[in-house]
Amino acid sequence: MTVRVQNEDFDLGAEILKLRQGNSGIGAIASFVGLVRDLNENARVAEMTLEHYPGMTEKALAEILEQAKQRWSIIDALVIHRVGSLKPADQIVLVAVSSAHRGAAFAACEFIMDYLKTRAPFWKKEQTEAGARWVDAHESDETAVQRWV
Amino acid sequence: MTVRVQNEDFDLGAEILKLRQGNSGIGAIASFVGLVRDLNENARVAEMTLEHYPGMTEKALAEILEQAKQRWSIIDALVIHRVGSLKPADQIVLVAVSSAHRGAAFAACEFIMDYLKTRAPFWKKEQTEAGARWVDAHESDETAVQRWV
Amino acid sequence: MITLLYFARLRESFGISSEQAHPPAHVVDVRSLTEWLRQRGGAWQEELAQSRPVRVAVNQDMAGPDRAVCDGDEIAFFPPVTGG
Amino acid sequence: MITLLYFARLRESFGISSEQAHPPAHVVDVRSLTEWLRQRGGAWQEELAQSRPVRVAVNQDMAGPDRAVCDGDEIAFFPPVTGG
Repeated sequence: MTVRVQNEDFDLGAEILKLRQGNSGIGAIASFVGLVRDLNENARVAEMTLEHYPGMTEKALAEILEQAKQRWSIIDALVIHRVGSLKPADQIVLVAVSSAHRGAAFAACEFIMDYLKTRAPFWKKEQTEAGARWVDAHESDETAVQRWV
Repeated sequence: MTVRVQNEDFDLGAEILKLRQGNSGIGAIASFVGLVRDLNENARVAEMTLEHYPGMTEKALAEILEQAKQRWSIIDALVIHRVGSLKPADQIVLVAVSSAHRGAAFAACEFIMDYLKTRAPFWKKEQTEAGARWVDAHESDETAVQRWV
Repeated sequence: MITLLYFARLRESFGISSEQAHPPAHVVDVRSLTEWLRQRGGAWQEELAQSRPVRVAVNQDMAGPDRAVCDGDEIAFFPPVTGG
Repeated sequence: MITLLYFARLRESFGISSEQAHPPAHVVDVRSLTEWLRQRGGAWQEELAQSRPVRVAVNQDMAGPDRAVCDGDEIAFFPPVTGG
């Protein structure tokens, strides 16, 4: 189980290859990549800054992976989340889960994203034509996480 | 929307990059990779042969992607499925879906896999220590697909 | 004349992957076609037994027993699929 | 002495990202700490108003208003998270 919070971009193919390597009991890998959209709530986004709480972020993400491991029969899981300055179409986050069968991989991957969205201390600030603004939390993200409770 | 049935391996990173390119309205990419497991139903698998029904397979996969597009607000979708001779840890299938928001990408990706498993004409034959055997269809795959009906 | 295709275990059991067939006039749908093939006996009788979960596609669409079979059709017989 | 951390909009509104504070003896939990900070007025009163959805972590764990606050703790205030 791996958690990384970093400024640098990540290479999806290389990360998934590392996750697969050395375990031919893996039958399924579900992954998710989140990207910066150029349009959010009807405003053009020129740039985005991601702030986090160093220490707590890594701890929160590790706990989310641990919960996923307890709930589903998964083999390994990975979260990489970027911080700092990002542009539209840049990668923000990667979540990947390996397991023997696809059901566990899909469920755990979606679970991790839902928890990350509502429990991991990251904050987005957007630069739009109308100036800079902190992104508001979405009610829909809280609704999404409630289905796992 | 892209469907490919091929002998050659695929490059997950390159395929997802192609799916992302030129559309910065994409906020989410969910993907799934299926791999050959070295152990299936308590027998060591040395090799696997995947047979398909040329023509019908591509048609069935295109129809599954079309259904996904009608059910969820997705931007694009991709299925690559390999045929021929495969070894443990080899990649079998890639399903990837891009969308603005993660819910649609996750749901459509899992939907496509569930339908592919029960509706697309592929058949697996395994070489084990005990000889060759055709893999039996799983009841659990039929159960999985029923939840989308 | 119709084209018959066989896949996977059925292809191996029958020893052929395709054939051109001229069924008699009473073969009008998937049910009667299957029954006609079953009467060949041996592997045909065994693999196409009603207890076996054989799937049929007519012109590359999954088809039930009532699906009509017409001259020129491509009809495939195969076990439940196991891809992915 | 406790360490206070502020993130995102709170960090900007308060103009500081961290401070060492010596709250009075009646500050025993997250609720009384928040109330004490609110009494600074201005941005503090505004951002920590009860109507605002402020989140608090004590020693890097999410904490409710009843969570005890002890000497040496690291206590962070921030808006609902928006990562991913």
